[in-house]
Amino acid sequence: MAKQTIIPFGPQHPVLPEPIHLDLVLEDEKVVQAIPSIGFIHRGLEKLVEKKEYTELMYVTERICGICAFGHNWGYCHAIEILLNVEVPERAEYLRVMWHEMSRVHSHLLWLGLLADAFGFESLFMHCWRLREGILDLFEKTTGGRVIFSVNKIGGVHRDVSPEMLLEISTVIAGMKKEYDELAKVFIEDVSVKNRTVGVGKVSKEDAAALCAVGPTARGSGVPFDIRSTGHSIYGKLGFEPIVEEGGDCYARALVRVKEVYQSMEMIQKIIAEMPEGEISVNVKGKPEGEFMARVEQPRGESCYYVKGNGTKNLERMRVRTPTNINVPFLVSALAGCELADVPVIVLSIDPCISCTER
Amino acid sequence: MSYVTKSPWLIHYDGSSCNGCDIEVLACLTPMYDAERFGIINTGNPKHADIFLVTGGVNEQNKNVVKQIYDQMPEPKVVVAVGICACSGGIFEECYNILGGADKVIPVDVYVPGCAARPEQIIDGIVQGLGVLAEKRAAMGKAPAATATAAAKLQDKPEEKPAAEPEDKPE
Amino acid sequence: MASFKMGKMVMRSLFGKPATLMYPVKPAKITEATRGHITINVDTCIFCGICQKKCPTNAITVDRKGRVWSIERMKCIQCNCCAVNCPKDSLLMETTYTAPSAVKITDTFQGPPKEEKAPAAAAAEA
Amino acid sequence: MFTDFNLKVIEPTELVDTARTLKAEGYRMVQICATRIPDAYELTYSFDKDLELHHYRVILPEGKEIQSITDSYFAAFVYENEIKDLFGINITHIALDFQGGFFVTNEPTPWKDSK
Repeated sequence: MAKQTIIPFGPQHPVLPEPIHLDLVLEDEKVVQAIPSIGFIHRGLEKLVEKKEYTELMYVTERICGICAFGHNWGYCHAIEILLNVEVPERAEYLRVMWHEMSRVHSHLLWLGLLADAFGFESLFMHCWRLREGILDLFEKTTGGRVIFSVNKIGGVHRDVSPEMLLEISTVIAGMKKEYDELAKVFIEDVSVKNRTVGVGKVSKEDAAALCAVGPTARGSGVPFDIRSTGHSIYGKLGFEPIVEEGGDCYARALVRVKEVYQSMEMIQKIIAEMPEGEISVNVKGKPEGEFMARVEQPRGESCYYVKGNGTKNLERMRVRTPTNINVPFLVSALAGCELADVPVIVLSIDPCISCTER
Repeated sequence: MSYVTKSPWLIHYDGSSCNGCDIEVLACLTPMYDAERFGIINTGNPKHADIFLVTGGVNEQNKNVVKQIYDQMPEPKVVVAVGICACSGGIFEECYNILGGADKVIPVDVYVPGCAARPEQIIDGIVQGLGVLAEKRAAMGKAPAATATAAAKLQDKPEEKPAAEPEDKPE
Repeated sequence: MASFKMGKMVMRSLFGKPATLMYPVKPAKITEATRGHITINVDTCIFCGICQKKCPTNAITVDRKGRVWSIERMKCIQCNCCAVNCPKDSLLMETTYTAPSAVKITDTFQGPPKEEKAPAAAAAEA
Repeated sequence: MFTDFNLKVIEPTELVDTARTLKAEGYRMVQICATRIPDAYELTYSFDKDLELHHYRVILPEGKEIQSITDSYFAAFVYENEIKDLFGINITHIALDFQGGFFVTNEPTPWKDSK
């Protein structure tokens, strides 16, 4: 048996802007075991329920994560709306799904860029991020913020989007799709991308299911798990089908995300075409009582929002289970047996969002 | 040392932020905002860096990491706190695990507000930080034999223990 | 032909206009909806203190007696919560952002004395 | 759209067997949530099959310990370590036990005294 060495990875590492620490147990160049340790950005925001009213908590939930801010906010609102028996107007639902899918496009482009950066494809990284700015501009024009939107409220949304703006979104997304075609081709076909990703960090379908993986991480291993296929909100009307790849390696996970960008772009076009007229919010009165768990498919996978109210304006418990939280065991299993040089790519391939994980 | 003005390198550490400011810091370095045209490079090594960008508040686990990175940077150095969380703790101020802004652990020279801080604001903040850097350097030049501690005194900054920590990286 | 996957993109970048926004030379990109900083119209403000109570970060302080409204700029997260809850619509989200600074800024606004127009103005606005 | 909360309260001793049965039936573990209630803790284990959620609740009196479900669901170690660190509940036989070092907080077990 070769001598074992332990190499620490993180918390401050060039490949990942976020702090996660992994102790990699190596035999020669092979990783035998990876032990994660987290908690570097643990804030304990779930405990803020004691200090903030359930309406103020909205602003806390969207700051769980700056990349999937909209989804977090939506999930929380949805849970509270169920407790308060609020029917959200249809137009608000359409707007929410539109912003949510736009978040997905921006998040996946961001991730594709980071992946390219992880294996040293600098120009591809720059192109992905340049394209992503187009979405951020649309966000700023419609909600007022680039990454944190503060546009949801319990019972609907704060801002309406004018027909002219919808037309602009549609044109920008159509233009973006043309440019994205070229980028997608590079990710799918380029030799240097394939060399670094095909066969790396392979996890079988059975393992992925046993490890309870979610999101593109699970779908890359052939597990067709997607909360959107329950048809919640308006996804039923949009005819949603999850995208599944069978490979189970980093390449398959990248492929799922590449294709999901197309899917989201199509969905946005459909939403804009079908957007109904009407109110964007209803007045909400009352104090939440009872418990409910809402689920939303974030760009990184399923996330759960458990709320428990006791009839006062402060909730008794609010819990968020984020996608990366449950993908950490998947990561540990994918890292076992890989080469040391592949570690950054594998870590990135689950699209880790540490600030979500630790809250 | 004068060439440093033309090409200040920065190191970025994510405290307990929500990622919003982090991606905006990265967005600064990508084509649309392209801070690299000012010679700014995002380096991973504190020993090469002149400017320390902190995003997010400081908590129990990362306060030593922040301190270590700060101590390892050569004088003169500037700390820019990006985002409301790094300035004051922001919305997470009341959380049990947050100590507060970055200024609870290290002296902060420039505060960049915004939630999340816009790339334009970050560029403004870095440019202001460059001014502070030049001042600090001038102060060091006046006292040629000045050590790191003496320079810190000239700036009326709380004295940092310069080499108390071992020199290894926190990685 | 693996090496030409990005050929078109490279050529376009080579001959096209740069994507960079040239920020300090050209002014910052701002839209009508941008949330920059909060301002107050102290003339219509009734110093009720709802904004202080609702502010998620406790950035706002309202002094009822002295009729002073102040905001700590380095605490405000531009969530627009105060403006949404303001009963008199005195608070407004401006599109320009707060500039970075070396000290933590607090902006203070002194309202007009109460006696001047309290009953008449309140009736007119209601 | 699912608007109900399928809850089933079970005894702490039944937990490991329940998890094993659910695993055999092909359920996916979604999350474990702990809530502080007076003199006890409420542990909610959520499982998912065909996109439908099923919750199993254990009321654990203060000072009692509970066995881990990591032998059926390895992924549970994330939550169990978290609950151990934040609530101070002693969960035994965790497959990957961090011995209270998963989350380092300013004060140990901050949720323990919340009620």
